[in-house]
Amino acid sequence: MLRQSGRKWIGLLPSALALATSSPALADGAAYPAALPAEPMPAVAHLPAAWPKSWVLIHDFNFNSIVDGRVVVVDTASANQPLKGIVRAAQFGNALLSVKRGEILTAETFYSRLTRGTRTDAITFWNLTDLKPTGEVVLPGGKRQQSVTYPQLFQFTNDEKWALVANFTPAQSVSVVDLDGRAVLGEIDLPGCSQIYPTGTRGFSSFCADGSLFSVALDATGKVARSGTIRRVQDIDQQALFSTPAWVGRTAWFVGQRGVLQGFDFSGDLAKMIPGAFTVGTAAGAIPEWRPSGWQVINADAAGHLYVLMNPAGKEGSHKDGGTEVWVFDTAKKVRTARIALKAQSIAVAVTREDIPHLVLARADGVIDVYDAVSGAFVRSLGATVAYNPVTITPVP
Amino acid sequence: MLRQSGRKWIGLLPSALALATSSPALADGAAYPAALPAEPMPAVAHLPAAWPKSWVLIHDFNFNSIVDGRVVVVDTASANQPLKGIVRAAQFGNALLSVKRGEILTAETFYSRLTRGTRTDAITFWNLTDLKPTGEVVLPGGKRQQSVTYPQLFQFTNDEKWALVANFTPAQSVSVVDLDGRAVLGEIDLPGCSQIYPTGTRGFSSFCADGSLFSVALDATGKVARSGTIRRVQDIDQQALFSTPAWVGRTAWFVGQRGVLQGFDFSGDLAKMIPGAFTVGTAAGAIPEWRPSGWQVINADAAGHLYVLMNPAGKEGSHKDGGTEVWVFDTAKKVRTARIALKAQSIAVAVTREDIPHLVLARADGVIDVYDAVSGAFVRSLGATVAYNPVTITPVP
Amino acid sequence: MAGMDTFAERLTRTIARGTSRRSLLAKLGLGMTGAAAFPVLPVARAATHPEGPAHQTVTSGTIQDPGDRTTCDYWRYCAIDGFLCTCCGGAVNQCPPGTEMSPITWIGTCTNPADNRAYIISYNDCCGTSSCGQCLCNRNEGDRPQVRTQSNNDYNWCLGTGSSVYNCSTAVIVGVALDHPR
Amino acid sequence: MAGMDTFAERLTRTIARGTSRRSLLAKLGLGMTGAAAFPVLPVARAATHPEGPAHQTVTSGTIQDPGDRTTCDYWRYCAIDGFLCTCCGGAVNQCPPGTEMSPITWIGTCTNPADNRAYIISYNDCCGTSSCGQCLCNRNEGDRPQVRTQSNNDYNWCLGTGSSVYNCSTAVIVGVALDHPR
Repeated sequence: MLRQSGRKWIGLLPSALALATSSPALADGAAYPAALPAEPMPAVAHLPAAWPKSWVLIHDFNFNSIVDGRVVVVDTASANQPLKGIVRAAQFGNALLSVKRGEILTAETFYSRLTRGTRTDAITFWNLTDLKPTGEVVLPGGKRQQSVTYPQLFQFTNDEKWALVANFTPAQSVSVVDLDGRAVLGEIDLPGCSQIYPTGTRGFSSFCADGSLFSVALDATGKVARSGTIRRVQDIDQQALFSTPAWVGRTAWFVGQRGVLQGFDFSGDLAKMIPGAFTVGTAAGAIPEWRPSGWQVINADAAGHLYVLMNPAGKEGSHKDGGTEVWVFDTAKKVRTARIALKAQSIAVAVTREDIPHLVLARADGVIDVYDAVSGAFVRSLGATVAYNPVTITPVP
Repeated sequence: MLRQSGRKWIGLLPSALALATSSPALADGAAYPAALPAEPMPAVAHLPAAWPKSWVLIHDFNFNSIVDGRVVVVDTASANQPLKGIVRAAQFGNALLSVKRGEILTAETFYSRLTRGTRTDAITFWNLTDLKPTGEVVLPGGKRQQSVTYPQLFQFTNDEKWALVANFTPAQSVSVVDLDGRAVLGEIDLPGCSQIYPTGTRGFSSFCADGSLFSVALDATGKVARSGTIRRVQDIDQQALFSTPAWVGRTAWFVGQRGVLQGFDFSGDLAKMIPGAFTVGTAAGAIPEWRPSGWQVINADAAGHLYVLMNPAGKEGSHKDGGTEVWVFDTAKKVRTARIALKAQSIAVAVTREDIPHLVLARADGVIDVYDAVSGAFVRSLGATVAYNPVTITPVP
Repeated sequence: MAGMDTFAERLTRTIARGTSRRSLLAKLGLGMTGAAAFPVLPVARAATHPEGPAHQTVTSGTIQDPGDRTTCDYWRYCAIDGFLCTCCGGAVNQCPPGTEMSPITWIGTCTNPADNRAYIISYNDCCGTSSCGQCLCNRNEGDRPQVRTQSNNDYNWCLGTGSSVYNCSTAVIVGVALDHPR
Repeated sequence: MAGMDTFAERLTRTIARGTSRRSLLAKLGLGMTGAAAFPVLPVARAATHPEGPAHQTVTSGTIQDPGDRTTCDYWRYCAIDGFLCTCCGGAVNQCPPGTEMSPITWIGTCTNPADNRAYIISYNDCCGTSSCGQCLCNRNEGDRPQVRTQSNNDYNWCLGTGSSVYNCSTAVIVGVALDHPR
């Protein structure tokens, strides 16, 4: 019924074979006497052992398939090939970058049938040079906290030999994990307190619902050696501190929803509040007022300047909308030193550790923009080419 | 340092409690003397035992997270709430709808760590009324064929008591599964042949790479009872048949890449070619010519008319671009009876079994459009509100 | 006050429903904790599919509950964060088929513009099916950082359910906080 | 002919690399089978993120291999189907870090507009990491239905790899089919 060629096809593309057996001729005269060479395979790109300072990790929350969250390795200096690789961060996963360990760690949740079945929480270790997994530690109890990405749900302590994992069932606790021993050492109950700020040699602090800050020092086996509380470190009703701070060494600078800037010293066994809070101040052009706004709303450069995403339409409920300017602060002089106008509303800010530092901004539309951190000049846009929903940015230290 | 309210917050939202203890008054005079009533919970929507004929299953391939593919239940008669529910179809999954069984079946692949680890292939059973899983059959060997969604990779036979699953490693075979017994009966080797067309009482046919059609009749234990081959049923070079046909009872109508229409009778133990192929014909307005194009490119209504997606820029390589018109054919008279102009290039076409049948078109931009199948008049658009990447459409039979 | 009675009554019933949850709450010393859904960010108000037409209107059918339940501006959504179940096979107060409604959740207070009452809204998540992907919405009136558990909408509240996989969020009236808040 | 020799030599080496694959091929009676990647559909040529600027140009640096490797129009992509590895941390002929290149794949024939030669292109998939999501591209010159296995690009060719999860597709030159096909 149908036309039938009758030709046997075995092996290669018949058309290629047919062509190959006809008489070849030089292409376009003598312009290209030699053909392009065959290329080696298999071939998989590797990353440098020491990642350039222009590189950052960007967390891609992937709203449309949260089970398939990921972290992407991005070269902010590359306008045309910024995406260097993808590491899995499944189901509200968290990630840590350790140059010292030469690896990325992810804390994730899996179900045996994607959305149902047996739940497994685990930490996975990924090599920085090939982004391949080298092992895992299973976290018992199915209690790992799942939230929109907060860095403080998965943190190092004990000189990056241990990791701390936040749990929420909604009972709150922190699991202590020996990374090299691939073992869970124990669990610290944390009723009424949330998130993890590494503190001292071996320990952490957490903010509590009564406005206090609770610190725990751990012994060599991961048990509580000492603890302490500072009362009234924040007014959650009127001036709640954004959870994610800007780190300057072991000092963390927090910004409040109405613009207070407050430092905490986490270098000792127990956290200390740094005297001399100040505010982001005011400026013209706001309706009704400038307030910090975004997801990763504050960050710091190597010199300790603070960069805060600011929104001119500040009001109750505006604190996650994102900012149209970055304001820069000198924490020693307690003054604003610059205002940087952004090309578009942005929700996360970070500063690279390059010799000439750059601001990296994640926009609500997924675009990543790069600015000169000193002059504030726009440098380049990476486009929306690295992540579906970029929410946090971690520069190579 | 910070302002501190000092107020204890225990339990409910403090603001709500504070408000609730103040003196209430009638709202806006007597306009609304009673408040809106409290609503029951927990509350989960159920679906009718008999799904309306305006409903279809749409396969969402979810390119951006293929591991998280799904099938969506869609009411094409609802302009504002067409999405009725979502069923998992993970990692190049396939789905089957059975009104007789009262369930959807999915054939899927899972990894123990989402993207890595131990692979499990399984068939899962989902109730039509609550879309909850009732069980599964694990498919051994990790060989389930993964492709962009083709209905012919997962099919019923034996009066919907068995399912057939295509395997590809790239060795080709078909697994025979007893659905009620929740057991794999066996595996039929299928070297050089692909996809599954249910045939006779208990069996299937497949097209083979030499242009033939191979049929297998199975015995009551799932073993080969009888087989046969029809040679030269298609010219794969010049007039390859699109894999997915339009079913009219046990007759399947295929369209070729250059427009031939060829029927096969799959009602007997061995398939038969139906004499009298004809073509979609030609029409003005094409550069260079009209050809069938799309993903689910041909379908049929209850009366047996064929609907073919046609592209006016037909040429080698254009066969998946989608169509701008639907051409309608009467297979008895072998004539084109209508041309329906579409609002937008569409890649999948289906026809509902409503008293007044509707054409359902999936567009490349994810929008679902609905037309009157008889008049060709545009009826409504559902917008891009049901799936990320709709690729196939299955009407309620 | 009738509204408040209803709310208190429902709260009691809600807590009574889950034994394991009750013990958790006892441990926390809280009557009701947590957060509705999660997501965030200004993308929330953008269409997930910018190429296609937006969702068409879904209303209550009563003028005392005004507004389009497929849009982020609907009054009950004043503190929601996630995909709106109205667009996902459920309703403003119902989970889609195949999902399980989270037994406990975050409670917000939103003012109904029609009757000017402040209602207690429970933002129960629907769990066990992957991201709905339709009508992402985030509003943060009264939202506070995670330290105040019951006032933060970044948590995945698919807890106490068979699966913690998040599908969409509801906005259920559980009572009246105040008959005339303004 | 030199090009054809190279291709034949590579083909032999490629087949020799994998024992299990070899036995599969023997079973099939085929020298090399399969399909590059998969995806499909006209969305392929649309930006995955319509809101943002498109990818910026990536070129070979040699005028004998012209075109932007981040666009679907690049000459080597005449029969590709999937996310372009050039946009995913890899290159036109390299998989991204963390993935594994599929050991066997579909071979297409594309004409280089600069030197007017028809090259044999191997569309090896990169596997073990989820969908890259960047630069989705589908072209179907020479594509045939799945019945002709080695001429169909709808298969997921992440076979013989540790994981069948698909990330992106390469387009590797393995030889010359014809020096002057026109």
